[in-house]
Amino acid sequence: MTARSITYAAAIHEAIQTAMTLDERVICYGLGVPDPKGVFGTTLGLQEQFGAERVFDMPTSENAMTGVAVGAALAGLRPVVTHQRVDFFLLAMDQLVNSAAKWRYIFRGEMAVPLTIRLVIGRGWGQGPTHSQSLQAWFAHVPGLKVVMPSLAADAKGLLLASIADNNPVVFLEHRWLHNQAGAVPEGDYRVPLGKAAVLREGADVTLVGMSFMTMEALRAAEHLAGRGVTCDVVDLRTIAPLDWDTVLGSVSKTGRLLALDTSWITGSVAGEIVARAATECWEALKCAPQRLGLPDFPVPAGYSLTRGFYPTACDVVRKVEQMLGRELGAEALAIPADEHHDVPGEWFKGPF
Amino acid sequence: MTARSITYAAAIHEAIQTAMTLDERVICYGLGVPDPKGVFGTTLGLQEQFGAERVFDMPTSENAMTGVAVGAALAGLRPVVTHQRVDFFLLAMDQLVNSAAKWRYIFRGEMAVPLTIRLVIGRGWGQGPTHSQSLQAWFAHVPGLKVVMPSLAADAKGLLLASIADNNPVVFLEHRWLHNQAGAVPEGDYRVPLGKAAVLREGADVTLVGMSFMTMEALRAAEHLAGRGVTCDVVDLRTIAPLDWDTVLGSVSKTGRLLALDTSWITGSVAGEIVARAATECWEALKCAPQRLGLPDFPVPAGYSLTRGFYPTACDVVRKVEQMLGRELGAEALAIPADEHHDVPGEWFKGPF
Amino acid sequence: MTSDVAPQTAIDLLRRMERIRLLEEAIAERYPEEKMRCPTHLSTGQETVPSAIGVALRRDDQVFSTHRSHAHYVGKGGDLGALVAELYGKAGGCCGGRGGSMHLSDRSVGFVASTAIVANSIPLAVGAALANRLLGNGRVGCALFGDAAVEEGVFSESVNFAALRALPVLFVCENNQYSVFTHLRDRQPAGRRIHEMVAAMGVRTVVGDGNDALAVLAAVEDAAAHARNRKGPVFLEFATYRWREHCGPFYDNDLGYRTAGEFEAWRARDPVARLEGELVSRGDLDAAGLRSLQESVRAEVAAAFDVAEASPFPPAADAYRELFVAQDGMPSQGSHTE
Amino acid sequence: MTSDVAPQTAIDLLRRMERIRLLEEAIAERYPEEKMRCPTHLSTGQETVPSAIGVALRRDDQVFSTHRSHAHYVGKGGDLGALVAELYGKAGGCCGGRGGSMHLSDRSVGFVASTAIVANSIPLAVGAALANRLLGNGRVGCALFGDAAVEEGVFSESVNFAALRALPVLFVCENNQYSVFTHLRDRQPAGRRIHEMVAAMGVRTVVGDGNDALAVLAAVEDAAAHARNRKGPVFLEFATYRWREHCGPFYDNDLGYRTAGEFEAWRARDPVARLEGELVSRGDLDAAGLRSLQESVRAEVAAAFDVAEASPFPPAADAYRELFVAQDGMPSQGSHTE
Ligand SMILES: Cc1ncc(C[n+]2csc(CCOP(=O)(O)OP(=O)(O)O)c2C)c(N)n1
Ligand SMILES: Cc1ncc(C[n+]2csc(CCOP(=O)(O)OP(=O)(O)O)c2C)c(N)n1
Ligand SMILES: [Mg+2]
Ligand SMILES: [Mg+2]
Repeated sequence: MTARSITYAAAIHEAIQTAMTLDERVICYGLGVPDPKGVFGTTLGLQEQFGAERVFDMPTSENAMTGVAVGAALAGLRPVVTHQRVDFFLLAMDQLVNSAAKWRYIFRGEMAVPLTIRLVIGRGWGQGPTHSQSLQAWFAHVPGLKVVMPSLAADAKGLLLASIADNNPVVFLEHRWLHNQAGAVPEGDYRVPLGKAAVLREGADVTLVGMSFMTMEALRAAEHLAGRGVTCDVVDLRTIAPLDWDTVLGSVSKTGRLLALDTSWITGSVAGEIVARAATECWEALKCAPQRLGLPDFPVPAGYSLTRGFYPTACDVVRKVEQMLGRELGAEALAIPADEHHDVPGEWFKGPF
Repeated sequence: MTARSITYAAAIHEAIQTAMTLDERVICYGLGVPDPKGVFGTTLGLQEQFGAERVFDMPTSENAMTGVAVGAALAGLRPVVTHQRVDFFLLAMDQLVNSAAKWRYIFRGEMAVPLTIRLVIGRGWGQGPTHSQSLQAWFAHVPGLKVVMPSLAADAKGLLLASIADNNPVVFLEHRWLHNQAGAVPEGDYRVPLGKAAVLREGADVTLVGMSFMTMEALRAAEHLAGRGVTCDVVDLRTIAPLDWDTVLGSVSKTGRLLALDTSWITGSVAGEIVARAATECWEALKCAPQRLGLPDFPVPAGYSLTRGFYPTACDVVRKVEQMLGRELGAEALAIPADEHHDVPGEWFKGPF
Repeated sequence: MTSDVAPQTAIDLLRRMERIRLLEEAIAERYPEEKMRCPTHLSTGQETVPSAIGVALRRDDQVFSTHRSHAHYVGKGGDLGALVAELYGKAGGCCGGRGGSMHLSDRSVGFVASTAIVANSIPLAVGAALANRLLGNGRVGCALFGDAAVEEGVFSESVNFAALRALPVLFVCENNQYSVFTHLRDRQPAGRRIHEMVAAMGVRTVVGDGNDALAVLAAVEDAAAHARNRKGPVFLEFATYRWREHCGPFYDNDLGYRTAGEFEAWRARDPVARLEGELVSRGDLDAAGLRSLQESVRAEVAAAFDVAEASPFPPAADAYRELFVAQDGMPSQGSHTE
Repeated sequence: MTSDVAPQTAIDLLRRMERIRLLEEAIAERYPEEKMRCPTHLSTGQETVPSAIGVALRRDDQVFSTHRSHAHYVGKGGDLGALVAELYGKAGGCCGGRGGSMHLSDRSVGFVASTAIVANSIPLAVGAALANRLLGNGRVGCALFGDAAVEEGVFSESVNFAALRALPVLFVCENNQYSVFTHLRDRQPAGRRIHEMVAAMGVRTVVGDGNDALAVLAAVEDAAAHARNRKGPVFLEFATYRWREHCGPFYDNDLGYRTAGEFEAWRARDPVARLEGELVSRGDLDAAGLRSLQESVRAEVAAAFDVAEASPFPPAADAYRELFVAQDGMPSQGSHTE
């Protein structure tokens, strides 16, 4: 099948469109889904193509509309529900945790909740403390949920199609800074199996474990490190739950060094879970203390100067590797110059969203 | 000050009563607070003593009533809000995370949210999948919240008084199986500082880190192990956030062996955070892979036979220590006999709650 | 209106009510044996609404329920043995022992399930109705709940969405005035009429006497027809009363949260006795017929306990199964993976 | 009623409206400079309600607001320089740059704060009212929000509790028909009247024309007196219209989600121009007086931008402060620790 270069947002759009074409039971709703902006372009034209019974906007009622999705899924549909920020979805935790995650189990496997919930995480444009959280650690702690965090455009498509095809509730997290990143994306009904990490780069010295936008930083760091003679396995988790422990721990066992990267606060992070599991299960293989990077344990400020240095970057990754290997590796070369904007993924990125 | 033996529930009652006597701004509300059962006895008589303006029931509206508490706290009161299960409080995550946890920070420290939220976790009587969750990992991941999990009756009182006195939002988690446990509790305005763990037992071989009901299992295990010549530090966390890393990591550095115990699902647990931090920061001191115990990653079933073995006990603690030390330590002696009920903390514990 | 009901229908209604009454009383009696090791919320006194739902709705209409689920399950025609076995935590339980009293399910009769968080299952019924409309299966969704559930925001949200899209769903409120020990006056403003509040949200509403079984039946039939005919959701509120304690097998009027007088007044209006009397006076049943109906129900109830006692406990390993469905559920079209 | 308003009061009202108008237009103009690197939700066209709130409420009454917060802040008398500096992320911002446009606060004038989650601050206002009653300080809490906020369950929950306890709180809904690009018809059932729905929940309600500033003022004054006199909460709904795009500085009628005709009809009813005209015809102001009022506001707005430009950026290290209060806040009585 051919692959063209399209954006992550377009890849998501293509996944939904493909799913809706393949299966009449797929419906798609959420605030702004049929509006002129179409959730960062990911839902544009879908209502025109599939009709207002299958693609629609919703009242600002996150909790009930999650329950509606669960009920519809139980009754035979395959809803794809979208929220423009994970922060809004805090209102829906009861339906997510007490309903979606538990129904199949409670009712001894006789029912299924084929539901995909798309949530946007990450920075945007000065979004501040309640528009840029990243709650994968919460979701991954709850048995019964699958949690997906694609980094590459191709995976965004393949994992979303696999999520919609999956008969279980899937939380699908899209980083706002990835929507405009382009990459080669296969055409057609392309699916990437849930629960499998990808090794994006192979190396011998350090295992960098990334997810979502942090995989981009890992790749940048690995590229730099290669130039200094340090080679890295870059493991892109892709699915956070169930997590592909074979791949992660296999890589750690090989390199003996782990640095896990997270888009969220460091304490209680998924990166911490990876460090814990590696420490317990790869004890013999580890050559130095396993490490992680994430956000400082503070709400995310909105202001320009306050976010400088708040988010870990490739530069911080290299600094950590320097500590782990006990040698200088030129991390400073990756520092964002003081005269460049650190608060956008590129100069093309404009407000107000 | 004298200390008498009273129950954990009575200790909580005494803490609220003391706080309300000391400070007119303390109010206390929640479902069932003034009813004839008084939230497992913890709020009995308070409405009669302090009046219906300060002590009252509420509509079944968890989210708004959390926001009401935040607003009241901002405007000068010191609310103590009670929910009979943490599971119900899933409805209130927006107000907890987006309001309570962030206000002080966002508004650059000019406001304070002196709010205590009491939540009941743990088993009860066949409570099943949506009445026995234990979400401390969620709360501890969110910057701006303090999270308290007392194990002993004295700490239940001292930490609750300190929580109410604290000018920050505190999530106070009470395990249902602890309410009827008695212990020596000081009279009067007894406060235990937040953020300080207690070393309940000292030893040289292994550090057992417990919280809430798991501290009871740790103590039972440590007692048994002492008889086999293995001595343990039993660290009772008491506060989960901010966590007393000095005490925990100090003990791990001393013993070189860590076993962290959690009341919740193992993946993404606070125990995992402790293992991760110990692996990263006590690397040199560790003598074997750090370990943890928690619940299997499944919703909690209600049925009698299904919960047998679901919750880790002192027996499992000893089994893990056996693995860590590579020798037989008679764990089986602590197994719950097949003819004894495993689903109650004692035969005195009766349904239907 | 009352006299419109055909004798078989009226007897069907009574039989469901007797089942609920006798089953709940048997649970109350045997609960202290400590074999039902889970909470139980009994519906003694509240037999009417669940039974009318069971008679008025089609077998494949989808009912969603709450913590007070036994009656709803039995009313819709759920299997009694599977219910009692569930309370016992047995393998033959309708959830294999995983759910306990608050999580029941019998999809063969359209009792989709009950859940234990107040108001939590209301949007699920709306979601089922959304699916029904899209799938064109002619089914009606139905959410049963108490007077406290309307205080949860998710209730208003659910009603709003159902009204917005005119979905085929019934919202059925059994208003027994109490949430645990707390009277409506401590939870909702004085003068509040729940059905008027809901009418102002934009849905058709009905209010009725929950002790008048035949009237309740007529109201539910009417509402179901309305919803099925694509005319939109209906909210029904019925005044009723829980005789026993909120949770558990006993009477608790001694606790003082409600008066003996109030309790006695409601008990005097016993809906089961009333319908028995009506059917006898209508001539649908004579005294012997009534006795034999009661006897057969009593036998059903006893048999249900036998089933529960005889059923084995599920092995502990059963707790670690069926978290996820293994198979995908979407057709593929030349689908290819990486 | 309109003529009851004293000239100084009417001029005060107009001044606040001019401030909002001119400030928002200046923000729109300068936003493309990319120095305000955060979302902005402008209230051009919606000047009336926030200004009337500012005039009618006392300085220490507590206002809570939303994402569309500039106007609410300015209407209540918030410092303009601190607002613009906040948009710039500067140290002189009212939140020291932490909050951005959606998180404003000026407690010196009773603008407690705005928050960015729809309906999130509504219960906070109710909580403030609860505190006010207990502390006996005579203050009124006030929640400002849009027509989408009433779809959130927390709105109904908040109204229910406020009504139950007759709390001194105003719920003020600026109904501009849209939530982002989505019209009411796609979110709430046909025929819904928000104020009627809320009346049926049990609170006093008022509905009015949000372009008639003097009438809005009278309504808010009346409602505040009602709440302050312990007669319970009041819900006020005003019809209004946002001229510019939901978020950002531009007009967006070209996107087709609303018609040019609708927009033009609302703009023709410009509330600022209308009040200007009324004050001139009442004789409260002559043309020169009006011009000088506008000039002085224009100068205030320019000065606010100067403040913002001149204010330094906070150091990055400021992001890591003030998460927790260090000191305890409860008196102790021979308190002893372990
Ligand atoms: C969200 C939530 N809050 C609180 C509870 C505790 N609770 C269980 S049943 C109940 C009473 C509900 O009253 P109502 O809805 O009137 O039903 P009834 O018990 O009267 O049938 C409460 C508060 C719960 N299960 N879920
Ligand atoms: C809980 C939540 N859901 C969604 C959003 C995204 N959002 C921001 S503003 C807005 C529109 C709100 O409309 P309305 O309340 O009518 O206020 P208006 O913008 O018209 O002033 C939405 C949906 C949000 N901030 N919070
Ligand atoms: Mg009730
Ligand atoms: Mg609006």
